[in-house]
Amino acid sequence: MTDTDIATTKTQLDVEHIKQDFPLLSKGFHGESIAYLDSAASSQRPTCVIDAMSGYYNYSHANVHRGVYKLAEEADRLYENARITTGKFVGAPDPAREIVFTKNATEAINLIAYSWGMHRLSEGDVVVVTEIEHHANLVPWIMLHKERGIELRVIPMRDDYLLDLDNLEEIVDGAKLVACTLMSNVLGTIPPFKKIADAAHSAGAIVVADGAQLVPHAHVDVKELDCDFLAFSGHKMLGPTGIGVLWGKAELLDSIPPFIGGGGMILDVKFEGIVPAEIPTRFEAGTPPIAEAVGLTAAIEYLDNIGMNNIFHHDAELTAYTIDSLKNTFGRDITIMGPDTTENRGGVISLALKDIHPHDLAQVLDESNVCIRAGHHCAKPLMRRLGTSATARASFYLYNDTSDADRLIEALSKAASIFG
Amino acid sequence: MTDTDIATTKTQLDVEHIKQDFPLLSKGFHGESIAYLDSAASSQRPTCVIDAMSGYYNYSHANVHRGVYKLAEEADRLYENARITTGKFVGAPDPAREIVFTKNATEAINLIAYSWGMHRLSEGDVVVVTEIEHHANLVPWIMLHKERGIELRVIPMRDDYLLDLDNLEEIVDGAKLVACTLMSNVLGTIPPFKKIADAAHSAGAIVVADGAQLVPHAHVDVKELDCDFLAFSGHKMLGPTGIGVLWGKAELLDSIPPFIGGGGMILDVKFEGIVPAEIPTRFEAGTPPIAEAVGLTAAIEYLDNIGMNNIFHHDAELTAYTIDSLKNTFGRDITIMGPDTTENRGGVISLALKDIHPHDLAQVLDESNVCIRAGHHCAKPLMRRLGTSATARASFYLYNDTSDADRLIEALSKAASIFG
Amino acid sequence: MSSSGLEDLYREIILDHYRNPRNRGSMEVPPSQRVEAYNPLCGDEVIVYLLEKNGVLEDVRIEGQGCSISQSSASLMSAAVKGKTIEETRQIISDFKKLMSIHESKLEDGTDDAQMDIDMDAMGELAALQGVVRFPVRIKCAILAWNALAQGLDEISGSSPDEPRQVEK
Amino acid sequence: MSSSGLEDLYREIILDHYRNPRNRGSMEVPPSQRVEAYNPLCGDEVIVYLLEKNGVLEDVRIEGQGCSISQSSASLMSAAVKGKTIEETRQIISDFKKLMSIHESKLEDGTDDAQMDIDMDAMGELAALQGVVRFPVRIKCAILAWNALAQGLDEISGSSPDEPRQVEK
Ligand SMILES: Cc1ncc(COP(=O)(O)O)c(C=O)c1O
Ligand SMILES: Cc1ncc(COP(=O)(O)O)c(C=O)c1O
Ligand code: FES
Ligand code: FES
Repeated sequence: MTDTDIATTKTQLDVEHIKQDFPLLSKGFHGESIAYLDSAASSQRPTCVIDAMSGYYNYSHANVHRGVYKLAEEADRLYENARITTGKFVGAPDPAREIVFTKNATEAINLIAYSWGMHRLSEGDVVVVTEIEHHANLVPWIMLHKERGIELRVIPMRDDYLLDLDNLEEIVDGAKLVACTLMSNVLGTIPPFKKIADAAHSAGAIVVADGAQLVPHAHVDVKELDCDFLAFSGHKMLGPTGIGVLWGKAELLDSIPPFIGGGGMILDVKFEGIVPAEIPTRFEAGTPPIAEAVGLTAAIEYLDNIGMNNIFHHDAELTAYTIDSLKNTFGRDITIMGPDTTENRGGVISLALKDIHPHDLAQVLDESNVCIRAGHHCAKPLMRRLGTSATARASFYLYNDTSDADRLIEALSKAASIFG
Repeated sequence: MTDTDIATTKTQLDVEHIKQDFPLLSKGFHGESIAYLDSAASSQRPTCVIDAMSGYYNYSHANVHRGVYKLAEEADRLYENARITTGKFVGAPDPAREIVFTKNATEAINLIAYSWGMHRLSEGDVVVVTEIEHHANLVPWIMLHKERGIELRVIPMRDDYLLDLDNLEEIVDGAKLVACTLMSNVLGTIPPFKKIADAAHSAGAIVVADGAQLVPHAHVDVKELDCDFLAFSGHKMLGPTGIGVLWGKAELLDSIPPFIGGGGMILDVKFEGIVPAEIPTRFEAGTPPIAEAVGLTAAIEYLDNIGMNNIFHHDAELTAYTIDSLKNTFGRDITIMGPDTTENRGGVISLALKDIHPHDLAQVLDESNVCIRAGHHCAKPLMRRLGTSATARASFYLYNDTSDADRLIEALSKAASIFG
Repeated sequence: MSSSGLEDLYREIILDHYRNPRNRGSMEVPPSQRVEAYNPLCGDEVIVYLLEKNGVLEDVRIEGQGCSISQSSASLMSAAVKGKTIEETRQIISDFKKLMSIHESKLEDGTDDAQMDIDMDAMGELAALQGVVRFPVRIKCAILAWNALAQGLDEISGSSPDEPRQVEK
Repeated sequence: MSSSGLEDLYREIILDHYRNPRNRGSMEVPPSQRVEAYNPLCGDEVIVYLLEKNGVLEDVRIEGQGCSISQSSASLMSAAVKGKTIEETRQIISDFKKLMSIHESKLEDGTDDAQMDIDMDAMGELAALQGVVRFPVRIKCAILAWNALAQGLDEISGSSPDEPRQVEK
């Protein structure tokens, strides 16, 4: 998103009202009200998303691709419509051709690593990642390091939890691919992606954006980011599990071979060889996540209706409020691992309270029905950089408000007293 | 399944009653009653499956893997329980370790081709397939042919639509892997899998069973089949889209590297290399299809409740009835591409009526709300063998009865008169 | 349109052209031009032969096999363009594609900007194919031969093709 | 069990052993045996030192870091087995694992065949860890040090290990 976008919209979310759309949040878990602060792992979903999928399963399901009967045509139409909706949501210039549905963001990045990487990279070629990446945007490249002998370079993190771009040009020099998250799932850090993309492009590299965390929370436009590939997941943005998205520039997608092979992705099959289909079909072997695409469409419509800029602003305000309260309440006992501003960060707060182990913290918080995540958050290299093996992490979304933050702080106080 | 199993159970299905569980079938498509004869492409699903998923999304969803709070524990428990249920359904000796959830059957087979094939096969190694395979069980091996230079051998089909096993031992001689469908999605043919597996094992090959068609329709037991890998899909067995299953022998799974890389499948990540996790986690990178696993559990419970042997028997009876009626009605004008018995075949009927093009047939049938599929059914090499580019295919499941078959025949008569 | 989509699709004219295809056969190459169009979705194929002289399509022949829609559309096409100038033929192709895209454009945008100015009367028998737009999967069938024709014209004019050679998605 | 699972988990004995771990430290190797247990799920680690003489564990020391459950369990373990014979120690390990497996077995089979014969009195302070079974993800924490101990005994006996070295799934 651009700064002007954020500045121009400040419509307050009606969280009270929004919570009503989420049964777990309005009716509780086994009847007990919960503060769900783990949306960075997976969001909840509104009734309209669930209803869209149920309705699809009940009255519109058939397999897609070329069914002649009306029911199959309907399923086809809904599935292709999901592609268009998803593409437009991230500003894809050619949504019908540039959106590939995968099972999650992880598969989307693996698709790039296999289809592009395995065929375009050879020994000694350079791939650049950052120190704050999620394993989804690391392991595929590390596997290429092993399989193809590529060299992996790392953009380091500074002590203020922002990326250290002082040597950016040096690092990307000669690189073939630069992969960077749009937002850290541990720190909340939002790197200056456009700047990195510019440097990468100048160096002749293509650029992969891991949008798993930012796409659900902000207005993201692939043209403004100037990325070549963008990956994200349905389940973190009010959509179903079982669906992820890869956006890729049409020319780029068109230039690479398939990844997974099977039905639907070929024009012809002989025992001697295959003729792959056009994009995006080439990358969608087998029966795709049809109901999931229908659910994702409903989720995007719900998000669009509320407004991505409003959601981003809401997260930022709630994060600022929470960080303030945490500092006021716990003073020097609390450490927040993430940028101190709200400008370069999203609504993810990793924290340490005294020397209480994150798992103990999360356990005590659960007793107060405050749901946070403890662990390495699939970011082992970052944990090493932070000098720890785990953090406790609270994360916000459009259905959270200050009452959730207050419950977090109250429950943390309880933990402090138990382990005090 | 074994012959004795089939012989011992003959409980008639109460289709009238079963249809009530499927809104599309009891209430119709836009209010019009339909004869859904395309379950080989994808089945419908009963209300209990949809409710299980909605219930999960509403009140039990969190990301799995190590969440400390109760909600995440619940999601974890449901997901691992799905693994056990699915494993037991196909007789897995060690369900907790041997079941890998994928996005569909196609990905399951690709997992074998990438993780096992790319690392175990080199130039000149032999992989055997059959002439009646679906692209899902062909393309991954043909891609290995291209990438690794392996040799592909083919078990041919006889003119009676059964496999020609006369030269079986010769064909599998020296092979490293034999991949065979448990049931053809075009012909209905059920090959003598155990016989092929025995020959393959004697030759020192491992054996892959494509169960996408048979697992939904019969009692399948991996021990009785004596296969090393088995792949199938949720959406063809009353379950959701977005989930597939790979069963593999524990020792075998344990001996191969990961396929897709990301969160959840590693023990440790350094920029220099990764330490993969134990099985089955090693093969499940990223957020898995959690709600889909919950839906699949409900589907399996529904199927188990009705009884797989009863379903198989039901399909067989309905198929026999339909083939008889087709022959009586259309005489020499109809060609049925599939075995003439009901012993070696399931409830899939590919047919040609006069020289009416399959797409025209399907189109005319749709006007009577009879849903069949026209096309190559992702089996191009088989189409070549059959000397055609497409067939019209009707397929049955537990919610079909003779009234659906009768509607099929009536609609075919109409087509015959239009194009007569 | 009539309430029964099917009767709209399989109009008498279409069935007639399917049963008795016009201009069936081949021509010597050269002087004629031979162009194939393959529908990867179903494996069907139409082959078009064009004999151009002084800017006029003196003869058109059709070979190949496929469904009633693709075969009748090819036959109708051959009758419509035989004897026409290259210019006129391009106009007919353009009008026909407009006719077929009404539904597709609706599909993608949700908008109904399909009030296109097609002179339906001028289309003659070709108008019989209008019912196809209600059956999105079959549009590809109807367009098959026309893609071959368009490509053939490009080859005749020696220009680089301005139409994709395969059926659009 | 008490209605509050949390109080059941963080019993006073456990918090005491967490805050004031017993037998903390290392020993020279040899004569002592050093065994590590690593919990890949959280990155925590327990290191156990065993000094055996004439079939008796004369001394036990614990190093490493982790959550309150893993650290207190290690401390409780060291107190429970120090001075015990190898045989007695094996019995204690076996009883403790039974205690921890009650929930896991329920989880997998849905059956409640967990009426295992564990002499809870004989377990002494170790019984305080019983509350852990209500928190499946934390069982791995409680078992961590015990896996190291079991491995150490195997190494002392020179037998091949009969326990997996890493935390079971
Ligand atoms: C025999 C066979 N194998 C594999 C598949 C692929 O299944 P899926 O599309 O769910 O991956 C199918 C589905 O059409 C099939 O019929
Ligand atoms: C930054 C980031 N990238 C990628 C992923 C992977 O997403 P998924 O598990 O849906 O594949 C996540 C999810 O945790 C993430 O936070
Ligand atoms: S179905 Fe092949 S051209 Fe119509
Ligand atoms: S959380 Fe690591 S051992 Fe308990």
